[in-house]
Amino acid sequence: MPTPKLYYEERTPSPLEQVWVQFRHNMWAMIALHILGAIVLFTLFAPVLAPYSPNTQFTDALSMPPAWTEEGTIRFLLGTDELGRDMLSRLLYGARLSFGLPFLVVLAAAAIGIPLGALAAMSVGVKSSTLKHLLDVLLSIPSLLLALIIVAILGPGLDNALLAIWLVLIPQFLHATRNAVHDQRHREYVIASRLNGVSQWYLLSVVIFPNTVKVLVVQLTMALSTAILDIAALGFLGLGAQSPAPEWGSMLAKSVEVAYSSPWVMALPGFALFMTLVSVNVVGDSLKSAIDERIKR
Amino acid sequence: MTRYLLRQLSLLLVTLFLLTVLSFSLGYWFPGDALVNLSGVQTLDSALYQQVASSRGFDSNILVQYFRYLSHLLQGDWGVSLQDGTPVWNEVKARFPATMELAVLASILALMLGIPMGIISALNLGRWPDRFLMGLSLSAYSIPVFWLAQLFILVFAVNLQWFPIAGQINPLYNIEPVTGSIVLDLARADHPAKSAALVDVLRHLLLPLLVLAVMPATLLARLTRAAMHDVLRRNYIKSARAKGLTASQVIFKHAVPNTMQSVTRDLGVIFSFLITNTMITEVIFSWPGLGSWLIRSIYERDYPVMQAGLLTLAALILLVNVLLNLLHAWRYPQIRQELYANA
Amino acid sequence: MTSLLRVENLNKAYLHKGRWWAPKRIRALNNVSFDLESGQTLAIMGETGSGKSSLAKIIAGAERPSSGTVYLRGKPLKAQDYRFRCRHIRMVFQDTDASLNPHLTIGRQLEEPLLFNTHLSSEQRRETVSEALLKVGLLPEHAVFHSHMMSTGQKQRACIARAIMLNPDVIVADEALAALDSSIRAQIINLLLDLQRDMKMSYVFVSHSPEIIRHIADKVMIMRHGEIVTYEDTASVFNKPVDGYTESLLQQTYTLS
Amino acid sequence: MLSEGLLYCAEGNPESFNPQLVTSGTTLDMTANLLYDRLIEYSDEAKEYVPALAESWQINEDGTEYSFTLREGVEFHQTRYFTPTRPLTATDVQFSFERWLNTDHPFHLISMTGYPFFSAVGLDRLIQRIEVKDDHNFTIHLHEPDSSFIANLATDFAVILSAEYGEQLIAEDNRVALDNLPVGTGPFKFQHFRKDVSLSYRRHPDYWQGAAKSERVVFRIIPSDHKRILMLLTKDCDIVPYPPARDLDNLDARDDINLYSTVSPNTAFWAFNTQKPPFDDVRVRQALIHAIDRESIVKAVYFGHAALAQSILPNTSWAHFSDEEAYTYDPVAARELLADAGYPNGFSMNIWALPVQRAYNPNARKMAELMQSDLANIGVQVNIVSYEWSTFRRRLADGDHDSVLIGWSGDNPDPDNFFRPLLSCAAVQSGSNRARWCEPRFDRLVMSAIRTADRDERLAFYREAQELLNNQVPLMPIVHSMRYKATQPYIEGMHLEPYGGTRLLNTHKGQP
Repeated sequence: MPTPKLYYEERTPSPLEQVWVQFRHNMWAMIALHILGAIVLFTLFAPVLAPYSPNTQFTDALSMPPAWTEEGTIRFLLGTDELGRDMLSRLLYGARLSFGLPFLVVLAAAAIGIPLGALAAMSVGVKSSTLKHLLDVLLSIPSLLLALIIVAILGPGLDNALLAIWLVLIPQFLHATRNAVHDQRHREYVIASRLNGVSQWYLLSVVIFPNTVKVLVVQLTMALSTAILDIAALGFLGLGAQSPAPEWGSMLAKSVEVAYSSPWVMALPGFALFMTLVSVNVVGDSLKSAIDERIKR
Repeated sequence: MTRYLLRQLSLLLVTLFLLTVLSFSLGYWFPGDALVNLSGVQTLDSALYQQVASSRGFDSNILVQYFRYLSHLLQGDWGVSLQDGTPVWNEVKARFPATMELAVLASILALMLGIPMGIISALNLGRWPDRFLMGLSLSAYSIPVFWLAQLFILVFAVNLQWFPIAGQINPLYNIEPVTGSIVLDLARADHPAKSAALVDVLRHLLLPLLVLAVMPATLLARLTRAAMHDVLRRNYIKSARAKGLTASQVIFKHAVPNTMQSVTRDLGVIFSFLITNTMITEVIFSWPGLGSWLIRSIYERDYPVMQAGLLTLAALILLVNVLLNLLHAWRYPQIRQELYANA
Repeated sequence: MTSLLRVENLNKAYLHKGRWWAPKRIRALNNVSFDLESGQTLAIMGETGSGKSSLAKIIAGAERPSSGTVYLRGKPLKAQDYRFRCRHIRMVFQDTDASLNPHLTIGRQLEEPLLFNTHLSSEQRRETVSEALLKVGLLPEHAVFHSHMMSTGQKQRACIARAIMLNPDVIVADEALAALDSSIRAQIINLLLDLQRDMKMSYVFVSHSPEIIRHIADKVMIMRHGEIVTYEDTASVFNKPVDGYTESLLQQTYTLS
Repeated sequence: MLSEGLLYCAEGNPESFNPQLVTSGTTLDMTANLLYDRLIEYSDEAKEYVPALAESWQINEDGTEYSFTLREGVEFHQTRYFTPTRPLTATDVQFSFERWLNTDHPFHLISMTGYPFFSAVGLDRLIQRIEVKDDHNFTIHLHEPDSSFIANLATDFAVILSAEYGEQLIAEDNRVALDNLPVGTGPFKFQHFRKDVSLSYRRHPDYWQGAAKSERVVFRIIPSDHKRILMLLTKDCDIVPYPPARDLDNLDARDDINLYSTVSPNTAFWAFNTQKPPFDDVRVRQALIHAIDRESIVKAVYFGHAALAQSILPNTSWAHFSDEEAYTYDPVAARELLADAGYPNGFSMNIWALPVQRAYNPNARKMAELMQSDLANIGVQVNIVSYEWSTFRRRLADGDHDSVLIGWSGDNPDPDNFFRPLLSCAAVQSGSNRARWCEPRFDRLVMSAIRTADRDERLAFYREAQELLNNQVPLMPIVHSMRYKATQPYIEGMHLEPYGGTRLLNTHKGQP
């Protein structure tokens, strides 16, 4: 009997594949994933997909309702706002500001926070419980309030809002990573690897890191939904994206004044924001339970 | 317990101290003159400027300045608003109760909605009530509060005309603002149409409270569900069942109290979320609280007001977190032990 | 003549950080010294908290002593020098699940010591891993398995394979058999004895079970409150226990679940 | 209880309770005609100046001495902080005028803002002294004749305060209270004010024209116009001033809402800060103006409820002179002018957009956004700025802006009201000259115009002044619009005046 055959028969999927198998079985998770994929597409290809530029004002078509209503026209599929700008184009471009930028901010924060957190966990340093508790307490201040402080210092604007969210997320990543790594550090398998004489870098990157993935996935999706929500909230409060940027939160703020006469101008950006948040949250949630499920088996 | 209490209190003091350091530093980080940012006094009169500068220690080093700042803070001198020159502390006093009124009532509402939802979910794990409630909670959790508020206003206030959309009460009731919290003001007012006024207050409160309660209620429902699920698998529940207790006895005497234990631990985080949303809700419903005041002050670069708003809200959150820790430790002593051991 | 393993004046104290102002010192080991010859099997017994686990971990390098030195063939071992130590002293843990990394294949975990302590090519490393797996009664294919796909016995075999990768002189096993059911335990014991015969290794066994100790140990060390109560040949310990404490330990019969 | 009061939803906080200190229509609406009276008033029905606190007046032949006789038995407000012991006398008038005229007056310096209207129209330099003859007779002496003097006395700014209250405050060493805790002779007296929430007035029972029909008036402070309209629909507001233009047609069509309108001599304009480069270059200003499509602004912001302006002076004024050339939409010319001025690639600037809604500009932010995209076409990048109203005005007076979208509502029908307060050199000092434009030739023209009472002569001067403006374009006039108020159907006795602030003397709730 040739051994390769046996090898393949007995082969079972890697952890990643198993998570994917688990994930795929969850219908809602798959729907959310597809929506998220669509939003990513919008973000990447907004200029190709959008029929018009987000800021072109069609003065002959102010406050046009969406195409499926009686007064609507196929020229503006989702209608226009009170300045005659195409809603569809604004929403598509808005995905870049309301989803793309928060996504990049989260990545940037993770890129700083995770290594620092790992470093903090691996170094002996100050391990005082007081300091840890202090950090816990300070981190209980909500991210939006911290972002408000930073925007207060830097002044309103989308760039400052992004910077603020970035600064707010870094300690969260740091904290989550530090705790996760710290949690693993004294596990027996880590000691076993240490006794194998491996290097610190190998210990951290190959031995410990894969075991913190679940915590990091949870942290990443939470950070993403926080970033999306906070940037939209800052936009809504007039402290984030400034006009005429088609950022969903600031579009929502503007739409408030015409909510009664042209409700779609309010409904659409809110709905876009809602769908984005739901799909991020559902994907994050399902990913977490898929990982849980894999470990249970 | 005393030791734990002292420990938590010292932690609170240290954190508050850090907060005042931060608040003081903001005076320097904000653009412009630190003295003006901290005191709100803007004058071309150099004698007056000198007077303010020396009272705030600006003729000395930064440490002296900080301690002067702290002593001004403790004496209730929080500077004056750059906008209208009114003392910031007076405004804090009037606005804090209004914010607390919203936050406290919304917390109660959230607890009343979220916990039963979580329990029902956990008892029907995997069946339709669970799936329905969890689906509801996941989507409710993802609705941006500012959108939800607008939708509610559009539906319940404008179209159905059930509720008003702004303010605390119809001002024609002429309730004199004393505390700033309309419920308290009404309670202490000697008013000819008190019950009508109370109804009016409740109508004004309902929409902002609902909007505010949605997010914490859904979070609570999820937490309760997870905790209850965990508790129901424990041995003592099995043994309670084995002892022949009825299902409801098992649930209400054993499962629920133990569920609440782990839920209490996370209330602090939920409260933090709630405060964030309160700020936004206050803006939308023209509620005269700290949040709307803070947000406008950022827009207007009113630095003394910003410092006051941030300091108050952050201190409130810290205080609530510490209080919840204490409550948790007091109600569930074994946790205290655990904390000792791990610390 | 220097003995293979020499332990001199080992002390270990933990700081119990329960209190804020006054951490409590707990002494786990108190001036422990002994020698172990090549090819011998030493069993360490004692009640919970007697310091036997601490001693085992310090010998293996998983913990640092507060003071005192471990010598290998007369050469002092530095606490942080895992590279040198792991070529001579290896450890097998009690909890096979906890000591295997759930995210790495068995092969990669077995490869670790080779990767950092030898200059073998990847081909040679794979070869060595396969040999080790065969030695402990597993198949080379198990190298691509993750730990959750294996039975407890297989996992323990994998742990042993990891311990023998570098042909060590001493293997420290901390309650390595306690979690196994009786039939598997017997298999593992036989495996260990076979390996000892083939590879001329010494064992340091921490165990509760008098039966096993009687079966495999050359010498028995009884510990209490961080100190050595008895250190003698197995036969003499079992035949005439010196005190009541030893006697009570030896009379424990393990009920196996 | 609710039926005796009026809910007036105001668009912003009052900056002060003394109209002498302000020029903002929001504050005037909430204070001038409710808390106070003037010596004389302008009657739109009679189209002439009529007696108010002054029963009668005479002017000497030189036009430099105005002698007034005061009405008797005019009572001041009795409030929790002041109890008057005597009715209005000439000393009160003297006190009220000297407060802003006389720099040594004990109350002159308590105002941080100065007296912008009076200094802008030069009244502080015009009045020589006030001579009290007896309790009810006094004479105002002028340095030189001024044809707009009576018109200025009839404005909302020239209110009469209580000298007795002033004495009490000096005794209490609490002089600032004069402007914060007001005492006047008007139909309503001050009760309490909570910033951002509400301002309550109660009826002044001894009002000389007879007590007001409503027991109480409460102003709710609701800065956003859509919220005010929604609150009108949900019956949380009885009276809503300045309904947004986009809702006018809709409100007019509804049976359950009354919409009132009046011509309001006003102009919305876009003023450049001519003291800041590059706006000191007339070519840049012209370029920016030619880049703006004002027609589409009328459509999108006013929904057609406004007339395109060709001069700063409203088209209803007898001195109006229009020049369509100066403000045409011509992006090509704009780009050429810009290149000419040395900015072929444009530059970036800010537009300050009025944060509150006024009759002349219901939505300055939206207007700014439209202009933002027009200006982007000629390469000018625009950043839109707006602050809360009182901050906005303070910073504007400091000259922090590059350009501002604001406007002016006539306080009286005299054309001078649109020239000196807005564009004279004196108005640069007082802060009401938003363009910070000081042109001696212009000042000479408008000064000559007020020194004569002959209408034809004045017309010639004003025409020349407007030509100068159209040539130098320190500001771009945008529209003249109507003034609207929307009320619940059961509100009776509403009357909108073309000039000045809100009057609520006869307004009350009828049967719903």
